[in-house]
Amino acid sequence: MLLKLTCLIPLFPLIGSIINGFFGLKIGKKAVGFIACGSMTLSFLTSVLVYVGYLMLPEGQHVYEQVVWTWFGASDFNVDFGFQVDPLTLVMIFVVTGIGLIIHVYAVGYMQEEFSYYRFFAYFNLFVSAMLLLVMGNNFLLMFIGWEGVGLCSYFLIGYYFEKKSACDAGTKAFIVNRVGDFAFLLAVMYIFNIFGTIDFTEVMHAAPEKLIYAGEAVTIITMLLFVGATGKSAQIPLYTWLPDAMEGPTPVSALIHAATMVTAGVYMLVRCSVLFNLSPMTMTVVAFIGGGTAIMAATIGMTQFDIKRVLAYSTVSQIGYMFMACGVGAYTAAIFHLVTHAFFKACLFLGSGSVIHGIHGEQDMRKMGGLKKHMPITYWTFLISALTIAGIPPLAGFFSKDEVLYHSLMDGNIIFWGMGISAALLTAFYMFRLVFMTFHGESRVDPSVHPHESPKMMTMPLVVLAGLATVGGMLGLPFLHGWHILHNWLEPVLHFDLANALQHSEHMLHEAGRHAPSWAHLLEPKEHNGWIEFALMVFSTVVAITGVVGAYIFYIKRPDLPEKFTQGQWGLDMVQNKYYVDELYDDVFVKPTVEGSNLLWKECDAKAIDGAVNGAAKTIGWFSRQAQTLQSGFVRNYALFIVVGFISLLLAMF
Amino acid sequence: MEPILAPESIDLIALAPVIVLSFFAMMVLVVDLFGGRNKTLLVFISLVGLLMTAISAFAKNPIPAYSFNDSYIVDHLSLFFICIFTISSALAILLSVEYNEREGIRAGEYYALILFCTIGMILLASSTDMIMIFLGIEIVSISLYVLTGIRRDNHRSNEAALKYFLLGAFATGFLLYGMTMVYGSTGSTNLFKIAEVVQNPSAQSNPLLLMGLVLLIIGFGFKVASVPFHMWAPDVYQGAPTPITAFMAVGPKAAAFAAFFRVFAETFPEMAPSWEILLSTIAVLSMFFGNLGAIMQTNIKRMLAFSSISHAGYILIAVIAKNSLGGSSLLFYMLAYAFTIFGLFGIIIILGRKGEENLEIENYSGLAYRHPILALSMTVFLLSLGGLPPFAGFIAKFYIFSAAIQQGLITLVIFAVLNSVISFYYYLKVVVFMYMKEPEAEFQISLTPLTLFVVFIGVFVTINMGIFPGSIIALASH
Amino acid sequence: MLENSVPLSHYLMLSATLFVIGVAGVLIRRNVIVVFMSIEIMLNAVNISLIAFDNYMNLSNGQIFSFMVMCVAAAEVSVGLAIIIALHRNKPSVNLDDFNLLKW
Amino acid sequence: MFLTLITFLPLIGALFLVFMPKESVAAIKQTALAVAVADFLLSIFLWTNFDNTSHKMQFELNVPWIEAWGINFHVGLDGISLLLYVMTTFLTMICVIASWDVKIHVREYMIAMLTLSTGMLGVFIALDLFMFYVFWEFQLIPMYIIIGVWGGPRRVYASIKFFLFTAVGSLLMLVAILWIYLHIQETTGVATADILYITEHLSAPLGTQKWLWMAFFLAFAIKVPMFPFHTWLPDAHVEAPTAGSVILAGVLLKMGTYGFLRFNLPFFPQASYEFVPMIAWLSIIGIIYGALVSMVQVDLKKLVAYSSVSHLGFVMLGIFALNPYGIQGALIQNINHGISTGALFLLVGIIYDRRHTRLISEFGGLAKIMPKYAICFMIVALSSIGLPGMNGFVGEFLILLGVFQVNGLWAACATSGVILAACYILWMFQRVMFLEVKNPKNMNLKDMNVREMFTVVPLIILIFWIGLYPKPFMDTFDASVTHLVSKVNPDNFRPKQEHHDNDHNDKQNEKHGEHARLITPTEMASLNHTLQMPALIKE
Repeated sequence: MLLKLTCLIPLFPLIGSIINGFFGLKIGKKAVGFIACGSMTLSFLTSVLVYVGYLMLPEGQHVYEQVVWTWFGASDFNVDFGFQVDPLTLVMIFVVTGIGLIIHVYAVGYMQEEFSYYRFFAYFNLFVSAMLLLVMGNNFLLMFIGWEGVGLCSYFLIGYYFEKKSACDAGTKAFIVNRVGDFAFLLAVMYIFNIFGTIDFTEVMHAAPEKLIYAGEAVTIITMLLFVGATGKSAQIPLYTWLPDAMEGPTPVSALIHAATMVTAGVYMLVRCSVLFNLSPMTMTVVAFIGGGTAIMAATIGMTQFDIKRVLAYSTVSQIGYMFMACGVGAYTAAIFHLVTHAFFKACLFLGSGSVIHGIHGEQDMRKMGGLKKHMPITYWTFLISALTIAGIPPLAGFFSKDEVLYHSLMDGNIIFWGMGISAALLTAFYMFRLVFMTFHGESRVDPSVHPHESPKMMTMPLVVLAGLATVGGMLGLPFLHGWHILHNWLEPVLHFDLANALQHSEHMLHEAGRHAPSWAHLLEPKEHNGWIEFALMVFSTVVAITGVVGAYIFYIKRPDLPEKFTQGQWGLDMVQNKYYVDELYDDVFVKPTVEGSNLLWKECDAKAIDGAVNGAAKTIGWFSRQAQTLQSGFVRNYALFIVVGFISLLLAMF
Repeated sequence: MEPILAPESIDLIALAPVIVLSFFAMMVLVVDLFGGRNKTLLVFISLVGLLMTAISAFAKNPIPAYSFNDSYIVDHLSLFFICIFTISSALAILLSVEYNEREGIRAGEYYALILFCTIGMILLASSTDMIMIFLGIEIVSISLYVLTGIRRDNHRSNEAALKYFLLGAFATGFLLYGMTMVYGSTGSTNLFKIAEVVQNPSAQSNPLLLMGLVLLIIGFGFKVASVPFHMWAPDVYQGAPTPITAFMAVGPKAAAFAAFFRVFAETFPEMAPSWEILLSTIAVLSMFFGNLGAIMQTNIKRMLAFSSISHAGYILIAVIAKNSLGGSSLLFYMLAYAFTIFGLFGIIIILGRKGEENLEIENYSGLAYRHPILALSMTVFLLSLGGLPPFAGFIAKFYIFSAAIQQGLITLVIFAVLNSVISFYYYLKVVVFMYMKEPEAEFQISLTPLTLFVVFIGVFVTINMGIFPGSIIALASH
Repeated sequence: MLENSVPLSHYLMLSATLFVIGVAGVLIRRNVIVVFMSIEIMLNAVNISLIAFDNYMNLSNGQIFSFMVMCVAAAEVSVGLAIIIALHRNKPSVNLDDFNLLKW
Repeated sequence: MFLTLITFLPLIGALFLVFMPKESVAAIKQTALAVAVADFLLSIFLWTNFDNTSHKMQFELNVPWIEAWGINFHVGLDGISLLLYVMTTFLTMICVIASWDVKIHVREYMIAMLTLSTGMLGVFIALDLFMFYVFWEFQLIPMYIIIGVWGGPRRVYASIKFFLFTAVGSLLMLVAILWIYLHIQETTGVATADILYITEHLSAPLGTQKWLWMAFFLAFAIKVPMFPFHTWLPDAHVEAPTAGSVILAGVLLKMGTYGFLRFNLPFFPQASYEFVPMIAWLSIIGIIYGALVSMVQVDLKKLVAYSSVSHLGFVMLGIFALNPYGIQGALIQNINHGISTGALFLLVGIIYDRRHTRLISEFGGLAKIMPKYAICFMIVALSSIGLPGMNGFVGEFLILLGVFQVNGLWAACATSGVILAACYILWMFQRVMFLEVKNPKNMNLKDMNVREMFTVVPLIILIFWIGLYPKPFMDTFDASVTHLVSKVNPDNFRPKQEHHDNDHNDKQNEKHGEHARLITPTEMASLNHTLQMPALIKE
């Protein structure tokens, strides 16, 4: 019966948001903070209760669905406003409410000085609510409410400082780029309904092997569209450009939305639809490639940035690339595993950077930092732990999750994917420690008028908690204890997929249609889990990570002149530093032509051609009218002439 | 030679309206001799005369009844038209009383002439013989020549009269010549006999007859002011005294259409293939020229003249449709048109004052906020003329169009509706000035009761015929 | 009866010629009175053909018709001259082209 | 009788106003408001008494009107018209409130507004073609006056354009109506213009159907307005007073879509089917074109006006999907557009009242000065771009879903309008609401007052209500749409073709499921080859 509480989980933050939004200005900052954090706490506690309730479900039942009301429908199409609780959802709920709660607490401290404090928390709570809808919805459209809802909150929060043009632009850009993804997502949903006659997750996933042909056109298009949707939300190539700009928002926003939760929604969606993706090898390949490519590309850009938050942003893009690569090779557990650990350490990193920025009064440029270690020890140590985690140093959480991704990319994918992954890992270790060294070590380059100081408890406590989680998070999936991989076992009911059965159905369907099925026998060959290879890879990636760290140490501590030397006169650097000119490219290819074309359309087509035709018709009539008028000369003999002319013409017409 | 007129064929009861009205018209003339400057009595006599005429029209029962060797008919069409004529004459007289006083028209024969004109119209609508038609037309025309020029000291009035007179006589020549040819080719002036003759296919292709038809078209076309015989209309409408303009736009026009209908739709329906295309062209040209001409006008009377040309085009459709629906739609249209036009001209008269008739459309600026009711009435009339529901003009157009579509004349109807759109433009232009412009100069108007009464009747009937047209339709489609 | 001495077509031709002359007069001449006379010529042309038809087809209506036409013509003359006189008082001219106040 | 009373109540109110003294402005306004509110409440009563389960006409009244022609005063409501009817009374009420500050000719204004209301209501209830046409044209006049008298600087041009544009279409429709009337008389021997009777008995060869269809199409397409008949709309919207714009967007445009549902589809099902591609492409062009053009507008009202072109494109597309999803979506989107765009016009009107300009460049940073206003504007703007959870999404999604069943490409093209909608709305929002307050004239703007809240808040409530729980609305037209679709279903006209369904056991699901198609083997092979990858399933 505890599961009946499910619908309360997203409701609490929503209520918090409404209260803060409407009455925030009247009730004062303290109350606002209390309501925001309180609603998050309630939500988290409810999640725990729901978890307990879920554990008490009878054997064999993996999904609990709660339909609150029928949202809308027409004919045989019906969408429920319903929630589902299954292992995957539970993982996501805990990530969202847990990390959400921590970051809320942090934000209470961080945003203390802001005038529209209440506005921030209204949006923030609303975001959590939307994110919960996203992960809890039992059908594609409910997920889409959340999907757009988080995008909307992201828009508000990026543009929180709405008097800054760059912030507004960034917000708008984020929303519109996301909309491109949403466009594809919507089409996918329609296609799914077209095929399945339902958009309920459970039903679709259950029916998929029977209704879709392996590698068929439909499944490929659906999954491709879904994936495009995911690239929008999760900032993958080609739709990643909004995320770095999104750093205009307050830092807690970056931590919660643009690192821990919202941007991973794409990964969640892919895993949720794993059955569909499994049926389309082509999409899988594309997903893996895009993921791997994004991981490398973002990492390279990350190496050249100087804005502390932007580095982290590119790092996020890169890490999500990992997750997609994992999905692309079918290692969904690894993807979720990395998602969870990434949420821990990246949130910690962002909050740490926020603490730094807070400590030196809003400066974000790393070139104006340095030597902050002694001023803000807690921040430093937590930041360091997280950096080590992301770099993949054992036995921290990031090591295990990243390693699992790499292992699967080699074993289930091929060497190219693994190569991408491992080189990205090298770059990650390097740029993370470039960040750490430039910020906390070396000489202080801070503006002398600024006195760096450690942040208040309210902000450091969340850092500690997150660093702790980043440290022990790896327990979720220890590699050697095969069969004891907690996350794997936990997610098994969601990810279960019977390929043989699906192939059999496909063959049957193809025969029905009079087509010959290609040979799929090789797909069914069983694969062994090779512990030794895994171990070897682990060692190798550890070495790579350490190499990266050491490299950063040499470049930024030992020989600070080296980066200058290496990059002197390199055309490549310029390109990377300018993010491969992708923004400019999009601007030239999409934005400007659209705006200019629209102007043209308006001024030339609408005003001149269409309206011109309308007014032209009126003018023509006017012209004729004047002609008709001049005929009326006032001379009687003229009039008589008309009668005669009329007579003659009538005669001619008659005979 | 056969006897021209058999005494037993003279049915004076059938002729009662003409006789009654002639009596009253002459009485007006006589009384005027002794009446001095006060014309009230004349007006009273005229109105009574018209009322008596209308009543006496129904004296003949059963209908149709014939008289004078089948050259005079009392049938549904003529009865309905007599009603239209008496109504329009009565309204014209009502409009004239205060107008004449204001403008200093003191001629007592004014009312007598209107009555005589009415006699001509009755004859025209009731005649089934070409001689009679000719006489009817001339009675109407000559009265109107005089009425147009009755303001002897007014240059425009004179000029209008001259133009009307010269062109009218000129067109009469054509009409007569046409009648002669028809007579020569069929051997009769009686429409029934002509109709019998033209049943014969060989007679139908007689070039003399065809030529005669063309000439008839010119003659009638002139009277109803259709293109290209319309040129007189704007000048004459503008120059004539306003009540006479209204009268001309309704009564004589209706009468001419009645004759037009009798001759073409009832006498020569078999020859439709040869005249249909001609009349259709004339109809379309009338609509276009009328509407195009009206767009640029700044003088409201002139604009309405052009508008009446375009209306002639619409009404011609009813003639071309030449079915019973066409006949009844013609009746309905003319009735609706009569009330609308008289109401409209009533307002125009009210808005004028001595020496300054305020006929420019600009003068109506801001009327809606000085005299909202007048402006609203004016809007009603204009929209009715444009054919917008729920006013009489819409039902009338609907009626005519349905007659045409029943006859398969869809192209013609499409031309007509497109022209309606053009016509909306200039009707709305007046509305624009009344409602959407600020008044330019203050002008005092006198709300004279009789004219207001006419306006009121006009509004009432225009709306009533638009919303509850049932009874009138039932009458018209008997 | 002058039967067969002059064929009908001759009368008709004469009538047509007169009619055209009348029409041409209206179109060409500027003097109001002359124009008016031209119109009378047209009416008389009509009369000629009416009588001719009657004569050749042994009918009577046309003759009556032509009487009517004459009557009407006479009436028209009286009205027309009255109008011209009234006009002449306002503007001493008989040139038709001078009466051009109402136009467009 | 009740329905007739509600329909004519505003007109009676207007007549009453005629006799009130011009000077007692307050009393005039209060009377007008009382009438509008009463009318709205009465129409709500209609809704509550409406039987959702039937597609038949309800609250019918059928009395002879012009007996000689067999024309009756026949009124009634079914699911398709009910909501539009209620929305009309609702928006009239809102507009009367929104017009409280009208300065000149208040009495005339209220008279025009109430008369307009009757005209619009009449259009939705008319069940006789003749009557329909009468109301259809009749409502032009008060609207024309409202634009022309209380409008902006180019009001005369705009009002005449509005009038003539509409007249062109509707007069051609009149010709078609006449043709049908006479044809019915000829074929069945009954002189009638009764819509229900015609729906059942009209049978014309396809060629004729097409001509008639085109005539009706032109009238309604201009009204909707569909590309390329839309150019009257921006002018009319820009010049009209606020309430005029609201009514124009909220009700008048809906008369066009309503016409398609009431006439084009049931009268000429086959012709409709034949014209689906044309309509679809025109709608799609309209969606994209409207969005693109509105993106670069400098005038707020013009922006909203062009966005209407885009939104109505969706509605048209939904109608001509000819399936229940599309049509239901179109119907609810009709309502949504009325609410959202109506609210947008109200909001634009609010700043116009304060600043007397609508140029986007004149504003900026209003969010700081007018927070309440900014929130309302944001909600309405988001509803306009179809954010899920708000009303716009429900309609748009159903429409797209319906279209997708017909043609995936159309759906894809139309869906791209969703992206563009975000572009123009957000860009506009940013320029008006965000950034710094640069223009000193904006410094001291007052936030929305209580009266203005009264006009906007009900609409916002509806935005969320329909967005989250549209069932009460959608239930009203469910039965009617099902009935309509059974008549226009393309399967009635399409040559029967073999269906290769995957699921033969389950007949109910027959229309769903993939038709067997594969990625071409060569494609697959080359892909696998380049990646040297045995395709992959693990876990």
